[in-house]
Amino acid sequence: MKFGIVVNEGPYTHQASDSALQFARAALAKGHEIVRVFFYNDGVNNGTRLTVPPQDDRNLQKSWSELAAKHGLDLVVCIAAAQRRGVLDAGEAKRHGKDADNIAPGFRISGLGQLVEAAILADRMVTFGD
Amino acid sequence: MKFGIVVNEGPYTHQASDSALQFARAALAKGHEIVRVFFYNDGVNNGTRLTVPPQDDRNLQKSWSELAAKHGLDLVVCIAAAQRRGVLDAGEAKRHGKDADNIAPGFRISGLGQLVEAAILADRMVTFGD
Amino acid sequence: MSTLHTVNKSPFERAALISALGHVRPGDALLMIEDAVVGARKRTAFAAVVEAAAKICALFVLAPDLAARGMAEKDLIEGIKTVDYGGFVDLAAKHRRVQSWL
Amino acid sequence: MSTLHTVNKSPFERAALISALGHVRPGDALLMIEDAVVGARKRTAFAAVVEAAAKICALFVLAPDLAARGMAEKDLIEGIKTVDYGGFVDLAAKHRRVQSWL
Amino acid sequence: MAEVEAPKLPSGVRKKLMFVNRKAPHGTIYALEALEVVLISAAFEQEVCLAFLDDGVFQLVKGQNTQAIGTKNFAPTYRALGDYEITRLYVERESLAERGLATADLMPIVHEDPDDADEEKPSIQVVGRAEMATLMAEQDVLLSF
Amino acid sequence: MAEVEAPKLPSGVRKKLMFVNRKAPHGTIYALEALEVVLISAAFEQEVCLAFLDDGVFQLVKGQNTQAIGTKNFAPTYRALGDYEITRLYVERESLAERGLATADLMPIVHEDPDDADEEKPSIQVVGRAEMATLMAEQDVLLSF
Repeated sequence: MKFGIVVNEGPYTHQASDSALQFARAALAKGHEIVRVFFYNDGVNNGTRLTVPPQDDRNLQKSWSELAAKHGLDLVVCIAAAQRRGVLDAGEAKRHGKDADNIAPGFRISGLGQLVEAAILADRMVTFGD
Repeated sequence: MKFGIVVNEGPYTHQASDSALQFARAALAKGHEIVRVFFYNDGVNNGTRLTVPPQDDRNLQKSWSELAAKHGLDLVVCIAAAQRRGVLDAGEAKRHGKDADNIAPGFRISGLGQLVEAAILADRMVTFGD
Repeated sequence: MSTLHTVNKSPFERAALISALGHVRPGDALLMIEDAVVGARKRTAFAAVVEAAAKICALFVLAPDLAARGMAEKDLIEGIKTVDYGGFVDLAAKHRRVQSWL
Repeated sequence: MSTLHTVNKSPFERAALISALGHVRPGDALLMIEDAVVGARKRTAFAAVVEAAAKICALFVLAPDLAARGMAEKDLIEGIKTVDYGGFVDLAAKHRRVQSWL
Repeated sequence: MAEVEAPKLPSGVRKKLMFVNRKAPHGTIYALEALEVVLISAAFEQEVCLAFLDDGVFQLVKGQNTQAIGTKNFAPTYRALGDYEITRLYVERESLAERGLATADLMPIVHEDPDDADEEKPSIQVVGRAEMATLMAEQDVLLSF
Repeated sequence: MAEVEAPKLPSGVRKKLMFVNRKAPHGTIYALEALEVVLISAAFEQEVCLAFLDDGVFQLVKGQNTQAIGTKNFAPTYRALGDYEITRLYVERESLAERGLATADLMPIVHEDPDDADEEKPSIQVVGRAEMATLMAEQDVLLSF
């Protein structure tokens, strides 16, 4: 079965990203396909490579990046939500005259149409948020 | 009178940062002193200079930076909360082997002791959050 | 040695306003800001609780947040006063401490 | 064509669980995750509402979240079943759609 | 409000999508962001409708003016939904009543009905809780905000 | 848990600080972060106490095990508060009752009383709602989480 996942909150403050990650792992372990993970609202904050969580805590950005690499997941960060919150790739940084970018490996920035498309392509959409 | 302000949420998702900013402006307009604005939890996300809000919307990071410059405000970003969420200054980025930093002008990164100190120095503490 | 209580969430969605009203004391003030301003409406499921609290302490709503939700003074439970951000600052200064019911 | 409802907030803090229970239909399932697992406790102020809903649709709690809150099966309202993350996936696959009561 | 991208989907796929709005506007961004997706979804030629229940009903209250809080007022956009052929806005009666609201407190939102000589029809339909549950159970996808 | 910084304050300032805990643990980070500030505050030699009301009472429930959700289990830290001379944890009786909890469901938290030959005393005091309101009204600063 094809799953689409929406993550509406950033890492650590809410459990949403943790729950979404566990759900994604369990779905893949059962042989399901994940057509896309769409990071929306504060969810875009999962996609910055500048995070330095404490040594004794989990690293959510790294966990998402690793899961994406292992299973070829499509991790999409909403472009408008990301711009508002300061999550940029090199192209976006250049376009907006910013001196740095921070997108994490395995994440890509794209439009809201990707969310609607996922809702159409997936058999089930599951949303994690506040 | 001396006010201390705590901001627990990032920009745009919750109104907390907007409300805190309006409160700070009103307090300064009435001749009060603001001993410190402490950005805690997701509040640290107010302090990244990489944000690019839409042209027809407000720019919260810039508003805080400008208010700080005009009134000599002390904008402190909690170091542990900032590390978890990927808000770093040049020194922090270097220390943790990151290839970029993103702290905004007028914000400084420091420890939680600054929050306790503000609570002791201020006549009133006001917290804005979710 | 009174307290200013602030609440920023709708009572229909969160328990904060009702909890705050359960902890106010005579002489205190309670200010509804952000989404909490809808708790000041007349004829809601919580109006009776808010009206009862208005007899114990002073209730305020933040006018800018009221306007954003399409509300006006005529929509408010009797006795609730409006303040602007300056009035919020005055309330915080007047009372000994602020409790933010987040 | 049934629905899996998920709720992630405590009913003592947010209205989501009660609202979800007001919209379930026979054949649906409702899964409490994250902070919502406390809504599955026996003898709470909401236990009667949850018990009544258990007669309409199947109620589940996520076991990992239950353990995190120091709860065990003995604490649960009768009839509520526990699932792990794999069981969550199975529930989502089994029902035609998922409604997340955020 | 947002740019529309060209859909890249197998042709003929037509799903029933419902956007479920349960949060008050302005205190959080969810109402605004839901509206952004709704507008984008119009380009995908699906069967789109919106549900407003719980605090979501406050999104449709008339006379919203955000000038003094300094945020964007997106309320007028609901009135433009008809231009995007989004014509079904279901509002839960019990949610209105609990909040002291009547239909007259909501913005008038209309659309032109192409099946009836483009006559203006109301887009808001007030439905009871049980009917709302039935409507939700008829959808292929529920997107929650 | 966190580094302690040397306070830079005028000597002799001694305020009554109460940390007000109203949120359930694990679903959000606020309980953990409140605890971090509490530990730091110990270095400032103020009169610190903690209040647990509403869903905050769940923070003290015994037997919490976060292994399967993959997050940090900070619950044991409450039991170490006595070592930081934080000895007053007020828990609201009505909040417990509404949640089906009894005192026996909470972690045993104790401290050594220096005024009584270092005898172990319980740190948790269950108080009624009116008494909680009175305690709050006695503080110089309330920090809300």
